Amino acid sequence: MKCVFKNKKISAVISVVPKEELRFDDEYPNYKLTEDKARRFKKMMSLDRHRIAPPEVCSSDLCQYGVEQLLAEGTIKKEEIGALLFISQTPDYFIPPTSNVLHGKLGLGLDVQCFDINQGCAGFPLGLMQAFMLLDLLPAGQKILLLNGDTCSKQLSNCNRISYPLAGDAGSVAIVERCAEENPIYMDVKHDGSRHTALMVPAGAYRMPSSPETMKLREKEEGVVQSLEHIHMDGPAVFNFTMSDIPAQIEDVLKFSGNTWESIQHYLLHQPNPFILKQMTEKMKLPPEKLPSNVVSIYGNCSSVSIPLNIALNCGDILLKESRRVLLSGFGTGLTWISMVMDLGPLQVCKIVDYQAAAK
Amino acid sequence: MNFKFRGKRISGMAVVLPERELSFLEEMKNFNFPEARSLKLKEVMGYNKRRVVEPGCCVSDLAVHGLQQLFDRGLLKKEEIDAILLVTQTADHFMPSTSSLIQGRLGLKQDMLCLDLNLACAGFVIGLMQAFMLLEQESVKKVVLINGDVLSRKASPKDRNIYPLIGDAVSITVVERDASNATIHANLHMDGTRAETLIIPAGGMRMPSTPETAKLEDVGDNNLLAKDHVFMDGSAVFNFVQTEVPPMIESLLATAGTTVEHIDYFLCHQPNRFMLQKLADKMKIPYEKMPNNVVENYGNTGSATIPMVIALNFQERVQREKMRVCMAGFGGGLAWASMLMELGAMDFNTTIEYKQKS
Amino acid sequence: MNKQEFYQRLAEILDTEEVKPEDTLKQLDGWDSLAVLSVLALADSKYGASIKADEIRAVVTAADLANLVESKKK
Amino acid sequence: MKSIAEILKEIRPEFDFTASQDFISDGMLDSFDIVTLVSALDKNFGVSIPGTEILPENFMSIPTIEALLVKSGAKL
Repeated sequence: MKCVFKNKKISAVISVVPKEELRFDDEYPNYKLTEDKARRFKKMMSLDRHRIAPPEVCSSDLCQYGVEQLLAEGTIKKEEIGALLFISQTPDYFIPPTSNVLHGKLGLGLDVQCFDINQGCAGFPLGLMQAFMLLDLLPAGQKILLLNGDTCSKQLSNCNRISYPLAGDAGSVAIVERCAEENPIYMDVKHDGSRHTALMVPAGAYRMPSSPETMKLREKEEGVVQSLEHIHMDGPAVFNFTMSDIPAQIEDVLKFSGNTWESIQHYLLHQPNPFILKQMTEKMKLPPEKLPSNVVSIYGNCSSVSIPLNIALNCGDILLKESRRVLLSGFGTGLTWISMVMDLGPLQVCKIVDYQAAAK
Repeated sequence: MNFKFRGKRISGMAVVLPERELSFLEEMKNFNFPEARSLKLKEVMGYNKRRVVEPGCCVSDLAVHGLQQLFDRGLLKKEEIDAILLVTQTADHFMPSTSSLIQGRLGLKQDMLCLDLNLACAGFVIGLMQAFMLLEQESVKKVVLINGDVLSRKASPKDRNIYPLIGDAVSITVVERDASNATIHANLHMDGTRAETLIIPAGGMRMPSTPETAKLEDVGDNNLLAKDHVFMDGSAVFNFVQTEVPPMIESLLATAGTTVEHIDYFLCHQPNRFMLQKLADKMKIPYEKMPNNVVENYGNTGSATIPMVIALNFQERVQREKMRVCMAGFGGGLAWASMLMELGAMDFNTTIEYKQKS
Repeated sequence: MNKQEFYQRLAEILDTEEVKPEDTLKQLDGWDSLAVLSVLALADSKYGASIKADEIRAVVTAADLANLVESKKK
Repeated sequence: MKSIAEILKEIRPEFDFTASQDFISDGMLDSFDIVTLVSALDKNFGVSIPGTEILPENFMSIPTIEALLVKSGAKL
């Protein structure tokens, strides 16, 4: 589904990561890997370190911290907030929506709209789409807080030698607002639920409620330990999806937006792992410096927060000063894939901060 | 916050009901509740019959069945659907989104939007607003809004405050552009400081489900609930509705420059008969203009109640002619929203039964 | 397709000296889901072959795999 | 027209409402009973007790119920 939005912009992006950094070199004994295999895996995935939230910290806490930072720094005032969007697959509760809980904790006004949207790795572009649409309904001057957050580590066993070292927890807050410049933004959204088994959490909600049985850990293959409440990934299916559907969509959006492969300055993609990103870069014949693939090695695969992290990590300094033509692409569970072309920046804030638990 | 929309219409509606019906009076016997008191509650609150799913049945099952029926009967075409909006608090999975599952099971096109929104009893009005927003996009011509929950599955059978009241259902609403440029007015409010008024404490990331969260605890009045069950502070909800809803509707009417007399019907969320009659009294709306009979037939079915009021009371009429209605949803979040629009003449309005294959 | 070269590349992925056509993949120490991913990437980038998840799961020997890649080669 | 005491007796015949100063904390009226009571009072006294007044503290004793009825326009 193609969309065009005008007179909208992102004015700030802040990402929040748990403070504690785990290093693969320290962790690999947990996975019962031989040194040889660990070395091979580390090389293949460029593994180094990642951030995992403590058990009591939820994705909403990371997002809340981000909003509080933006409020404290004066980037946005409470009374300017017209809506709060929370995009996640790791909500605090089934009921109530986490956006409402955050609305209460942040002390926002009764006119502020809250939305909880269930989306994974495509959640940043999807959240932007929702924000752009909502902006047309809001009075002039009102801005939208787009919160993306996931703590996928809570849906993985820390003995899963393949998924756990690649996982990361993070939250982000983007401020989305209207602007005088036309600044057209082009977007394409696609879904294919017939391939949903490629990436899913089988149990824990209503299809298969949590029970002692669904919590039981099983070994899928050597060193890949998981329960039915954990994220299940069909690696080959995800690989094929990523290598075929995403490049095709990117090419399509380039055409739709009147751009060429060359006219885009940065390809800021979701960051599942460096291995597949390098394959995609090759496939699309892009120079590696135009398509960063370094987020996972530093923060892990942070679901929908990987694009905000990518933006800050690789273009933060530039985007604080000037505008860049970028392509954003998020893809994953659903299956869902969303790509968009926009001129991003100059941003008021573009950074990654460590989460500090509030004093009790 | 006030909103205005133009050139949008509801072109069709379907309500999907699970076949299984339970009787309030029978159920209250299991609570050792005196029959005389049950009979009074039946009279005052309207508690009588409700529909619930069989174990294991999900929102997607009801939705897929309903949509398939609409395809089979030629009321809706697969390839026309540009977006599926699913408003639910009882999703199939944490991942993927249930709207994607529905798309996949029905073999809908890839080139569309699937969106899961977690909203409670204000979810029909907010879902319509979302559909209207999407229809502003040139590529979107037809949006299918699905509202529904299978919340009976999270009600403690030992909690007489909730268990005998909850119904399960799904509604399907087709929303599209309309040549008439009539204005639709809406307003919406949220108060997250009262988010815990309606809550399932465990099962999300804040308190993951464990054998411990499945244990029943006494919460007073001999009601036993586990942390995995839905808890409702009934008095707080009642007071919230009585305090916030009348001013919201009055403000909506004022914004639209109209009055109670000029509205054909007030179609409200259906928690129980008593609450709705108190609202009607407060706003001086005659009871016959504010139907309250969904609970006695189906139970409180969350965000699907407004489509159910329409199907139950105006199924024929809404296909034949236009009605000027004020809709109002209110509940968990807390969230309360209202909308003033013309309903009808719809291309279809139908009620579908869902028989679960065992 | 040069099969010998393919087996050599497969050996590199599996971190072993040599892979023989008759070798059963599941019995090779390095044959895990990461190796499968590497093979898919190899097939895609070096041979232009797009292999489906089900197809690679059905493969038994190294020779089967080589044949599969060859049959999917553009 | 029935008295408040008579209506209370009809709702929970097992209790002696004259012996209690606080029907709520003495466990004589739960939330279900309060709605049943309001409905009966409305009919009996020809008023509609406003929804916003349906708070436990207004149903603690016969005097508080009387006060509520007067506030709602009833002539006692």
